[in-house]
Order: sequence, then structure tokens, then C-alpha cells
Amino acid sequence: MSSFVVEMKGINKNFGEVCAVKNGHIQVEKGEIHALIGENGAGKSTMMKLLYGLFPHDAGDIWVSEKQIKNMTPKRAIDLGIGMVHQEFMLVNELTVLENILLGFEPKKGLTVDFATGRAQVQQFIDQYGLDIQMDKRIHQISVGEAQRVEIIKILSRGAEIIILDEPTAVLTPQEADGLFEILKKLKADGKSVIFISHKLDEVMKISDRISVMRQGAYIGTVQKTETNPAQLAQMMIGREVFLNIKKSEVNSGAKVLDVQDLWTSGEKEISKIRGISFEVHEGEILGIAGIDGNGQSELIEAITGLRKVEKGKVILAGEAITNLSVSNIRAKGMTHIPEDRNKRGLNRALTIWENIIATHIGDQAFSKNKVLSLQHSIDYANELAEQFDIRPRDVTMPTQSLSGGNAQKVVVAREVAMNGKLLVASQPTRGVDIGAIESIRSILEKVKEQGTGVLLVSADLEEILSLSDRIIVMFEGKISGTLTASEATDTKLGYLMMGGKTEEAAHA
Amino acid sequence: MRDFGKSLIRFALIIALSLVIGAIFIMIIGENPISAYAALVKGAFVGKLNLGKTLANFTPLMLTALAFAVGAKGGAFNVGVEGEVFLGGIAAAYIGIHWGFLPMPIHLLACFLGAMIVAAMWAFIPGALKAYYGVNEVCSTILLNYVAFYITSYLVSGPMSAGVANAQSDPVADQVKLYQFMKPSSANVGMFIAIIVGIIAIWILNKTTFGYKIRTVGLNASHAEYVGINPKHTFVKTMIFSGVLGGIAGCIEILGVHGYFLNNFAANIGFNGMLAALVVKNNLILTPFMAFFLGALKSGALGLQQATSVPKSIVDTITAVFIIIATMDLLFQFKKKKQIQQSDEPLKPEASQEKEA
Amino acid sequence: GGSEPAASTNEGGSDAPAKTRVAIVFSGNLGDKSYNDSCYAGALKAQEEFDIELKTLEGTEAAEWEANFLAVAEEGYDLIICSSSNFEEYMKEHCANYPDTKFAVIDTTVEGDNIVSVSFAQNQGSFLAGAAAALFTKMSDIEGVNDENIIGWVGGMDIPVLHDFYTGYEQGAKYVDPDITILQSFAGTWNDPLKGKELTLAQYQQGADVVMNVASGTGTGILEAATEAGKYAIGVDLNQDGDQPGHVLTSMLKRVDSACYLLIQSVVEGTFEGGSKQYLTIADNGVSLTDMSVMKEALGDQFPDEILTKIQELQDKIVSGEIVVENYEGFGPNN
Amino acid sequence: MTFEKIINLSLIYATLRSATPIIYASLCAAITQQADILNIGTEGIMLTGAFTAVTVSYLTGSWLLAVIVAMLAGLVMASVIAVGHLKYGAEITAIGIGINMFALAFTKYMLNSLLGKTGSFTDPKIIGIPKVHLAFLDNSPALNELFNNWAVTEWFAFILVGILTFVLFKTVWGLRLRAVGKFPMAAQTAGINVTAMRYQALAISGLVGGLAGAHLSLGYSKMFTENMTNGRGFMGVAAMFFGGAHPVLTAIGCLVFGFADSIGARLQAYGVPSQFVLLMPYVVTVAVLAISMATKQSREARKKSALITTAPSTLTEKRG
Ligand SMILES: Nc1ncnc2c1ncn2[C@@H]1O[C@H](COP(=O)(O)OP(=O)(O)OP(=O)(O)O)[C@@H](O)[C@H]1O
Ligand SMILES: Nc1ncnc2c1ncn2[C@@H]1O[C@H](COP(=O)(O)OP(=O)(O)OP(=O)(O)O)[C@@H](O)[C@H]1O
Ligand SMILES: [Mg+2]
Ligand SMILES: [Mg+2]
Repeated sequence: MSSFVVEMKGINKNFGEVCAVKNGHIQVEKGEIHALIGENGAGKSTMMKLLYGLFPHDAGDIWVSEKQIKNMTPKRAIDLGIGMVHQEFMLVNELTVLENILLGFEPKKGLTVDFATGRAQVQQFIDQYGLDIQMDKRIHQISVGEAQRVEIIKILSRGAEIIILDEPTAVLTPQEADGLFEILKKLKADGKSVIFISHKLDEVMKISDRISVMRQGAYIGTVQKTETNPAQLAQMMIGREVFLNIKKSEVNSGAKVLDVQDLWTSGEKEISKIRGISFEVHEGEILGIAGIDGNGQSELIEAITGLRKVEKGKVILAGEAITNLSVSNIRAKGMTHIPEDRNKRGLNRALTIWENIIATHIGDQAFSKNKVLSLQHSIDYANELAEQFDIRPRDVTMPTQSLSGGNAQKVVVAREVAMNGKLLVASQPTRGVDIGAIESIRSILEKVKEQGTGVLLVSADLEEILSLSDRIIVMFEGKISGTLTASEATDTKLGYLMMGGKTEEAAHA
Repeated sequence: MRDFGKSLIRFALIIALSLVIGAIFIMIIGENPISAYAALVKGAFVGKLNLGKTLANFTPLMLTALAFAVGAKGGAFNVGVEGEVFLGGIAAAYIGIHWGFLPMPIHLLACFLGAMIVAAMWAFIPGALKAYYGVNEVCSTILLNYVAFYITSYLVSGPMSAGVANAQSDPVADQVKLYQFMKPSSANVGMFIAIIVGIIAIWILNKTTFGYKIRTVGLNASHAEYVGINPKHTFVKTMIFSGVLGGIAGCIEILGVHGYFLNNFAANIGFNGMLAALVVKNNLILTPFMAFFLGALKSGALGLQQATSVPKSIVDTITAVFIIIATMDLLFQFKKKKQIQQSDEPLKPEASQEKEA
Repeated sequence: GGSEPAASTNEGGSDAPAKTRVAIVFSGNLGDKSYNDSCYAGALKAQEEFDIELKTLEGTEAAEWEANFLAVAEEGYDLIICSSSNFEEYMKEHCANYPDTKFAVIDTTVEGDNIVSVSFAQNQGSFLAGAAAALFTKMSDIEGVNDENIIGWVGGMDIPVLHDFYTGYEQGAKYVDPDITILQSFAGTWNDPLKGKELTLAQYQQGADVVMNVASGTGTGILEAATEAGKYAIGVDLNQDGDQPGHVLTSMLKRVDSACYLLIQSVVEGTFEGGSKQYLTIADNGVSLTDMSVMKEALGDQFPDEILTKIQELQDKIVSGEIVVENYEGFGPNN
Repeated sequence: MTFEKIINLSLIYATLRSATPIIYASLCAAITQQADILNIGTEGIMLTGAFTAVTVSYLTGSWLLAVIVAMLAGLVMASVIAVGHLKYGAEITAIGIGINMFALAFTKYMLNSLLGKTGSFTDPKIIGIPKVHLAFLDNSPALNELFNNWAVTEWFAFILVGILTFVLFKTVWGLRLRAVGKFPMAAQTAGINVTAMRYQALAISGLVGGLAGAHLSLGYSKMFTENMTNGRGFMGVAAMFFGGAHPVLTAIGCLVFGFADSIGARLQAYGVPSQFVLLMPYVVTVAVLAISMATKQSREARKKSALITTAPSTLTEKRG
């Protein structure tokens, strides 16, 4: 018997050889916001997926509202009032927002979906919680923040009483995150229970009532928010102390390494079309690009790195024009690139670590003699990088899909940084990775800069932008809405510019 | 090694199940299943003629199966191997007939090169249509197979006709005919060429930068693009690679088996190759074995028809049942089932449903 | 040559005189309602009369043809009948290796001491069919016959032997009416009756009222089109007059059945003459038209008897040599 | 060669007539494709349906019963695919090809053992699917030629295109099916039983495939022949890809093919080499597809271009 809305005891789950959760516990009280934290791969998502019935667990008991539940399925979970916003959004791109929300719980009019009734129901939740969404857009037309709101409305409209949010803030701006917290507070006020997974300790401290920590699949402990501090949490998570705020080194900027002149390029959405952008990056400098996701940052990076056609304007890398050259050509001239989406772009998940590491080297003599891959050299090289960048586990013949997010990201970072290019484009380099990995990736970027490489950093995480960049440009609707130096930049100024305000006004903000 | 043993046992069980189902059919028509199956085995393996038939069946199947599998590795579902075989064949026939002035080794090489080039050009069409315009290659290759068939059909009943009762070309020069080593069957040294080509193809895919590019693009094209591999070029090259293998298959059939271009000679060669590759889910190493199995099944089926009064339709039905059962991977997957039961012991013994993660 | 004891190829031990063992290999399947079935019918008739052992092997692909052919050759049958020209190359290559086996081939000629080749003057039969069609299309008082002088012809695959058919058909039609229009189509397949039907309907649409079928399995659809469109067709190989009664004007018979029967008979009776070739013409009754009795019954009084007399007249002229029917290149008595 | 003998009203009906079996086949493939299952077994399902329809019609004299049983036979074949693929992990295309081989051989065997025929089966006792005679069209020669005497199943093919479009895009089931096809995990988290949806898609596909076969053997003709589908199932799959599994676009693909095919049937009669005429419909279909894809691509490129502003207001307004 238990008096918790959710209680999971002694949970074990293996995926083939991988042990994702061993002896997992969590106890959630009604009406609390319960944070679940842990490093990448600690098994947080797996615990929650087991609770949601996405796959069966190998051992342990699950109790929901004081009933032991066997054979949990998503359908069953939903009926029990569990709603989950997954780490990767469960939204069908080709369908509209409304269709996605109604999916599985469609109001019916005869055989057809009664969209009118559905729309009215959804509107109720929009009004109640002040969640702003556009119901008739398709998912690929909306921003990540909006997609998240869609996910929340989706589970609310299904009558969720127990709400699981798996890293909801990883993709949000601070303003959006604050908005989310407001919503969570309202939900809590309405008596709903929230399980909140995050890597960001300050958020956890801000919003949660109690905090459970997992490490390497195992339960470590649960603490009251009021009785703990971030340092202790980090220690519980990682097993050692961490230092997130790396000391920024002196700007030692040299020659222009990237010169973007009046760049125009196509966009997936109207507001993400790039319409005339100019800026420079110097050697030994980190230029940060801030902005709300979907304001053209992705398109800009693609245009610079050769992945998108430049429609007008010039891109010059270390004095050489690289406008519309092929990716391989641009890379050959010294461009390196950590892409924003490691699973889609950065890695070939089905291939091994070493195969991913050499992806940018297959043309090199050392790696392929007469177009025949040199296996030994490749593996040696990969092992070297794995050591240097602390990729765990240290087995480079593992497929990258079995790595945790942080380690997968380290593979990408290692490959790109080891190229020793003239410019490193780092797009959301720490998105969704744990603080241990964040720490190491940030210090790597800092080191790269110290070696005299120019770094172009795009991040939705303002704290990251502020702590790393020497200069910051802010993008809004495909243009630059302002440029700030590190010393003059603040959260609020950036936030204001991200909403489209002008620099002078920002100064007064 | 243990895995290999397991899959052998599984394969044996699949065969056993197919045999039982087949036996029911055979008994329904009042024949003795034991002697029928003896005839099947004899038809596939016993005697020079029968074994030779199996080998002769195996040769083109292995190449077309690899042609399909190579395409699949690069992300192409290439139904068009059949068309490549036809056009490769006609090119080999043309060169074999008309370029007799060349000395033998060069002439032979020319036949192969011609077949490879023409077939590659043919495969280029759907490849480029997909890469540059997004035209689905399943659609275009299904349609283009017919076009290839009619083109060759036109050539051998018109400009290249031998003027005999059938639509066929003149015979190719004797010097380029491939030696048949198991007469009277048409098994020929083309088989060794095919095996070598097959080994080279597998090696290219697994060991070279080109193969690396193909696999990368096939698994994740946008990753490929990002690391500087042009997915469009690579896709087209993959199709060309596939076409080359198809062309070689056509060339060997013409020079080794027929000695002239016979209208519609490749009917089903491409399709059965595709089947062989698909059954083993495009596993390059297993593909040739599956091709051999299908080749043996085919000649065994003929043997069954020849030696007993089991009608061909029953023989073909049994063959189809064999294939259907062979596709079912999880049939007789004892290992997996046991594991699930073990791990689920404390809880429910319900079958797993962890499909996609 | 004398009759070789069939037992020589059998396992010894049996006292009774062994049955003559005959195998027929087909390039295609039985049930085409034309060529292959005709051949099989002749063999069945022989089986009834002579108590022979009969084995038939079907095959749809070239690889199967050769394999089947070799299998029966290895088995040591007394007589192997190769039902079509598709076997020509295999016979050239392998027959010499089986001197004790007798081979026969239909529709083409293969040299060899143990081979008899049988061909047909299909051009002569088609001549009569063409003439009949040309006469019939003028009978515009018969229902379904228009006043345009257009006739049609639908073939299976576009291969040389079909052009031999067409050459005769065209000549016969033009003999009757030099200004006649003949529509020609190929289905590109031997076994797609629906394609045949579509092509035939298209020809009817374009004014033809009689269409000749030379399309094996595809032909079923040609005949069906005649019934559906209320028009007329001409059958081929076998007597197809009754397949769509009242809509099949006549059929051009190609007596593969009697050729097959005679071949078996020659082996049983020991008169098989290896190395010979036969070219069966109208005069030998190798090809002919049906008597149109089915059509006559269907049309009743409307049936134009003059067609029958005219056809008979033309047939006599061909036999006497007054009319020489042309062959397509590569066909004819000397090929 | 007279132009009006080639291009005339009868050409339109001929186009529809020769496209209809492929439309059915393509719908059979489209339903499963919406659930992301490539149904190469269409050909075999259709052939089984064709055989069953003729047999039942011959034995019972009822075309309606024949059509129903044919659909059930299609369902049985599709169930084999479904169980093999969904339960036993068979590669979908491999088992599809296996089903095609099975259907080809098994219908031939049944033709022989059940009906005692080889090759093909025609009999006056086979009752075909009736033709719809619209008496009020009799007086208008053009309309009469165009619309009169279509087989019931020819009309129904177009109705079915409408029905499926409705089912896929308006009904609850359709919404769920499309979600399953595009993102099964999302559907699963919405409490939808993904496997059950896939079974259902294959089942309906089997019913449609059986109907396709029934139309072929009782509507388009009145006979059964070995392998009478002759690649029409594959053409259906090609057409399905042509139309991106959307019933209407898919049907348009079939009509393009049917049109080129019918023109060919008329052209051939005038001495154009047969092979060129016969390959024309395939080339035309590929060409039409390529051109339409190319235009679509450039249209989309234009839509995304920064140099062309599609919705100027949103930008300027907000900036102001
Ligand atoms: N479907 C799966 N198949 C195989 N392994 C899996 C699967 N899902 C998770 N894993 C593995 O299980 C472990 C725990 O993964 P999980 O996703 O629960 O971690 P997490 O704590 O959510 O990490 P993150 O913070 O990166 O989201 C990891 O090693 C992961 O690679
Ligand atoms: N977008 C493009 N347009 C035109 N030509 C290109 C383009 N991209 C690459 N090329 C050229 O086409 C050729 C082949 O391209 P690919 O990128 O496959 O080069 P590769 O590395 O040499 O390939 P492989 O290893 O297969 O020989 C190269 O010479 C390359 O420079
Ligand atoms: Mg997670
Ligand atoms: Mg007339």
C-alpha cells in the first residue's frame, strides 16, 4: 500500500545487453512538482516510459493512485490520468496542431472527427492556462516552444492528473521557460502532480518541491528542495563536484576568419528566411548568436556551412570566398561544424563511434589509401580522440545509438574540434546534455578559442551565450536585431532584442 | 558461433515446416511425399546436369541479389535490376556479335564493359530522377523495366534479329562464349566471374571510401551531406553500381548460358534476385547463400515436375510456401522468446511489444 | 530406319515389350486454347490408340525450357517432341549427344539424323482467313458489320513467325479487295487476354468488324471482345468457333495435333525418318479454315454461303499453284 | 491515319476502362502505404480475388456473392502478409513477393483441380458484373457513348476513390492510420494500438485487392486466365507511388497510364512498331511524374526563397 499518486519500486529494465534501469524508485505525492534529475543516460526517460507503459519492465512494481498496475500500456496510462511530454516530441509533422492534439481521443460525429467540438475543447485549455497555439498550422510550421505548448495542451485535454515532462526546457528560451513554469504552478494549484525531468539545476531549484536523483540506472535518493542546494545535487548526480562557470579568457582576437556580407538565403518558414545579414568572426573570438529558435539561426548556419544555397551575398572564410561551394570544399578550407541536431545531422546512429569519427576524414591519405579505408589507423585515431575527449564507454566499435546523449555529443565535438579548422561553428553544442558533459564541452570551446580558432556559437541557452561569448549578435525574424559586447550584455537586454527590440531601446531596458 | 548454430537450427525448422505443408499438398493429389521430395533433392543436386542447373541458376541470381542489396545499402529500393539485366545482355550480345575483329581477351572484356556501361546508364535514369527531382525510384524502376524489355524486344525482332523463327539475335562469336564446364547443363565459368565480382562488390561496400559513402547516405542522408558527402551524387553512383552488377549478370547469361540474345530471357531473374536479397534483409554476406538456396529450389522444383506426376502448379505452390515461411524471421526464434519469459518472470509473461524506440 | 526396341533404354528385367515412351516439352503452359493444347490433343489421341507412356513438361522461362528438354533427353525417352521453335537452339546443341533418342520439332527446322522437323504453311491458312475477313466485312446487312472495308489482326508477341501469319492474311484480304484497310496490333505478350481485348476493342472502334487472333492465351480476350462489342473474330490453331458462339467467323486450323499424332505413330510403327522435314500445306490438310458451321447456325438465313464457296475456290487455286502465297522472310518450304 | 479515329469519345471510356483495374490495385497499395507498409503483394491478392470471383460466380450464378467472396479471399491473402510481417517479422516486400508467387501457382492449381481447366476458364455460366444502363442518356449520343454501359465496378472504382479519401482524411480511423504511418511512436503514446491499426490497414487492403481481382475477372472481362493480373498489381504499386498514396492523385496516375495505353492501342493499328507503342505508356508515366515532381520542387523552392516574399505583411507589420 502506498499513499502516493505514483510509486515505482525496484524497477529493472534491460534493452538487450544494456541495463537502462536497475532498482529504480520514485514516489510522487499528489499536488507536488517532483523533479527527476541525473546525467545523460541515467535512466530518467526510461523510468518514465515504463510508467507510461511504452514498454514492459523486467521487474518491480508500479502503483498509480494506490492501485498496483500490471500490464501498463499507454492507453491504460492515459485512462489512469497520466500524461507525458516526451523528450522527443510525439507530434506528427504532417498533421495539423489540432489533429495532433485530438489524436487518439477524437470527438466523433458519426464516423468523422468532430473538429468543431474538438476545437472548442482545446480552446478551453488555451484560455484556462494561457497557452498560445495556432491550431491550424502543421507541426513543421511551428516553433519548438509552440510545439511544447501543443504537447502540454494535448495531455491536459486528455484529462491528465499526473503530468510527466521530460526535459521540457532544453529547447526553450528563458522567457519561454518562465512561461512554462507559470503553467506548472497553475497545474499544481489545480491539484495536478508533475514529474519534471531536467538537467538545469537552477530550474530544478526554482520550480520543484522534491527532487529525486538517478545515476547510472540506479536510484540515488530524494531530497526536499528546501533542504538542498545545486552543489549537493550535482554531487549526487555525478559523484563529484562540478564547475559550470568556466573562467572566460581574455579576448585575443586576430584577423577576420569569417566574413558574412549581406547574406540572403531561403527559409523553412517565413520568419526564418535570412534577409541580408552581415557580421564577422575573428580569430580567437567566440561570437554568440542568440535568438528565439526558428528566427533563422538554423538557416544562417546552413548557408555558411554549405548546406543551404546562398541566394545573395557572400561568405568569406579566411579571405577565400566559400559562397555556395560544396560542403566538402568548404570543410577542406577549414570550416568545422557541430550541428544543432546530433541525431539527425551530427551522427550516423547505426554506425560505430570510429566510423562516425572518421566521417570527415575519408578523403585523407592517412585514412584511406587509394580509396581503401585504413581500418587500423581509423580505430587508433578514434581511440585517441575517445581518450582525449573522455567518450564513455571507451569502446569505439560501439554503435553511437547506444551512447547516452552527452557522450554522443562528445563524439561530434571530438570529430569537429580535432579537425583543427579555422572556424568552428557550434550550434546548440550542449542541448540536452548533462552538466558533466556541459562542463567539458564548454571548456573545450574555450580551449579552441584560446588556440586562435574563431568560434561561431549559436545557442538558445542564454546562460551559455553569456558565459562563453566575447560578442553577441541577436537574431530576430531573419535579421540581426542587435549586437552587444560581452560586458554590456545582460539577460534582459538579450531577451528584449530577441523579441525584436532595437539596441538603443535595449540599452534602456 | 553459437548464433550461427542457432540460425542453422532455425533454418532447418523452417525447411521442416515447409516440407510438412508441402507434403500435405502432395498427399492431397495422391502422390507419395517422400519420393516427391527425393525427386526435389535429386533435381537440385544429384548428377552433373542437376547440380549444373542449380549452379547456372545461382549465378545470375547472386548478381541480381547483390545488385539489389547494394542499392538498398545506399537507400535505393531498386526494382529495376531486371531492366539492367536485359540491357546489359543486349549490349554484350551486340559487341559479342559484331566486334569479332578484336582479339579474344579484349573482345571478352569489351562485352563485359559494354554490358556494364549500358546497364549503368540505364540505372542512372531512375537514380538521377530520384536524386534531383525526388521521383520515387520504386515507381520509376517498375515502369522502366517494361521499357527495357520492349527496347530489347524491338532490337531482336528488328535490327538485331537472327531471322529465325524466334525473336533472338545472331550468336555471339565463339571466342567470347564462356566455357560450360558441366555439360549438358549450362553452368559456365561465368559463375566464377560472378563470385569474384560478388566478393569485390562486398569488399567495395565494406572496405572502401566509396562503400562508406554508400552506407552513410543509405543510413542517414542528411548526416552524409553535413560531413561533406554529396548524397545526391552518391545515390546516383549507388544506382550505377547496382546497374553495373545487373549488367554483368546479363552479360554472363548471354555469353555463358545462351550464346545469343533471346527475347525476354531475363524474365524474373531480377525479381528473384530482389527476393533473395530481401529475405535476408539485404545482408550482403547472406545474400549469395540465399541466392544459392533459391537457385537450388528452382532446379529442384523442375526435377520434381520432371520425375513425378506432381503438376507444376503444385510444385510452384510448395516453392512459394517455402519462401513465405523463410521470410518469417521470428518464427522459431526460441532464444528470444525464452529470454522474454525469463526476464518477465516476476511480472507478466505477455509477449513484448517493444517495436520502435 | 527400323524400329529400335524401346527397351534398350529401359532398365532390363521386364519380359513384356516396353511401352514407347514419349515426352513433349512445351514453351509455355498448357491451357492456351491454341497451339500447346492442340499439340497435346494429338498426343492424347495417340496415347489412346497406341498405349504409349506420355510425359509433358511445361515451362514459362528459357531456363526452364532448356532444363526440361535436357531432363527428358537424359531420361532416354524414345521420342521427344519439342513443341515450338523455342527449342531450336537447344536441339542444335544437344540432339547429337543422344543418338538413340528420336526428336521432333514443330514450327521450325533443325538438321540432324535423329530429328524430324515439321512446319506449317500458316501463311496459306492465313490467306484464307484474310480472304474470309475481307469478304465478311462487306456484308453490312449482318448485324455488327459496318460499311467500311476495314479488318483487323491482333498478334501476341512481335516475333517473326507471326509476321508469316500476317503476310498471308494481308495477301488474302487484298486478293479479295485491293483497297481494304488492315489494322495490325501486337499485345506484346502471349498470356494477357485483357490486353488482347483492349487492342481488339480499339480496332473495332476504328472501324474493323472482323479481327483475327494470333495470340495464344492473349487470344481469349480477343474473342471475348468480339462478343462484347457485337463484332466478329477469327480463331487460330484450334477450332475456336464455339468459344464465343456466333462471334467467331471461322478459325484457321493449324493441325499441330495431327502432326503430333503422326509423329508418335511413326515411332510406334517404326517409320520414323530421322533427318526428314515436313512442310504441311493446305494441300496436306496441315492448315485450313473451319467449316463455319457454328457461325452458320448463329446467323441462320443471313449467313452468306457465298463465302464458303469463294473460300473453297481460293483454296483450290492455292493447291493448284494458281495462287502463290508469299512467306515472311525466313519461312516457307525451303527454310 | 485519321486523327478522329484515334482521338475520340471512345478513347475516354477506353482510358477509364483500362485504368480501372489499376486504380483498384493502387488503392489496395495506398491504404497500407498510409500505414507505412509497402504492399507488393497487391498482385497476388488481386489474382486470388480474380480466381475466386470467377469460381463463385460460376458455381452460384451470383455476381454479388462472387464479389463478396473474392474480397474475403483477398482478405485471407492479406492476413497471411499481416501475420507474417507484423507477428513474425517477415520483410514486407519479401513476403509480398512470396504471396504473389503463391497466388500465381495456387490459382493455377485450383483452376485445374477445382474447375478441371488448364490455362483459362470461360463459361456462359459465369455471371459477370452487370453494366449500368442509364436510359436517360440514350438520346444524347455523346453522353451515351461516354457514360453508358459501364460495369458497376467501373463506377464504383471512382466512388471508392472518394470513399477512401474521405476515410483517410476525415474519419477518426483515417487520422489514426496516418499518424501510425508517419510516426508510430506518436500514435502509440496517444494510446493507439499501432499493431492493430496495421492489421486493419492490411485487412482493408486485402478486401480492396480482392475487389480489384473481381473486377478484373467479372467486370473487365468474364473469364479467368492464369496470371491474368499480368503486372497490373505492380502497376498499381507504381501508381500509388506516383500519387504519394493519396487516393485521388494515385487514381490520376492510373489515368495517365491508361490514357497513354489507349492511345497506343489505337496508334498501333497504323504500323508504328509495336514495341514503341507498347513502351510508350510507361515512358509517358515516368515523364509526367518527373515533370510534376520537378515543378513541385521549384514551386517549393520559390516558396522558401528569401528573395521572394510570400507574406510580406507579417514581417513589416511586426517590425514597424
Ligand atoms: N530503446 C532503447 N534501446 C536500447 N537502449 C536504450 C533504449 N532506450 C534507452 N536506452 C539506453 O538506456 C540508458 C538510459 O537511457 P535514458 O534515455 O533513460 O536516459 P536519460 O536519463 O533519459 O538520459 P538523457 O538525459 O540523455 O535523456 C541509456 O544508456 C540508453 O542508451
Ligand atoms: N554539387 C556539385 N555540382 C557539381 N559537381 C560536384 C558537386 N559536388 C561534387 N562535385 C564534383 O563531382 C565529383 C564527384 O563528387 P563526389 O562528392 O562524390 O566526389 P569524390 O569524393 O571524388 O567521390 P568518389 O570517392 O566516389 O570518387 C567530384 O569531382 C566533385 O568535385
Ligand atoms: Mg532522457
Ligand atoms: Mg465493314
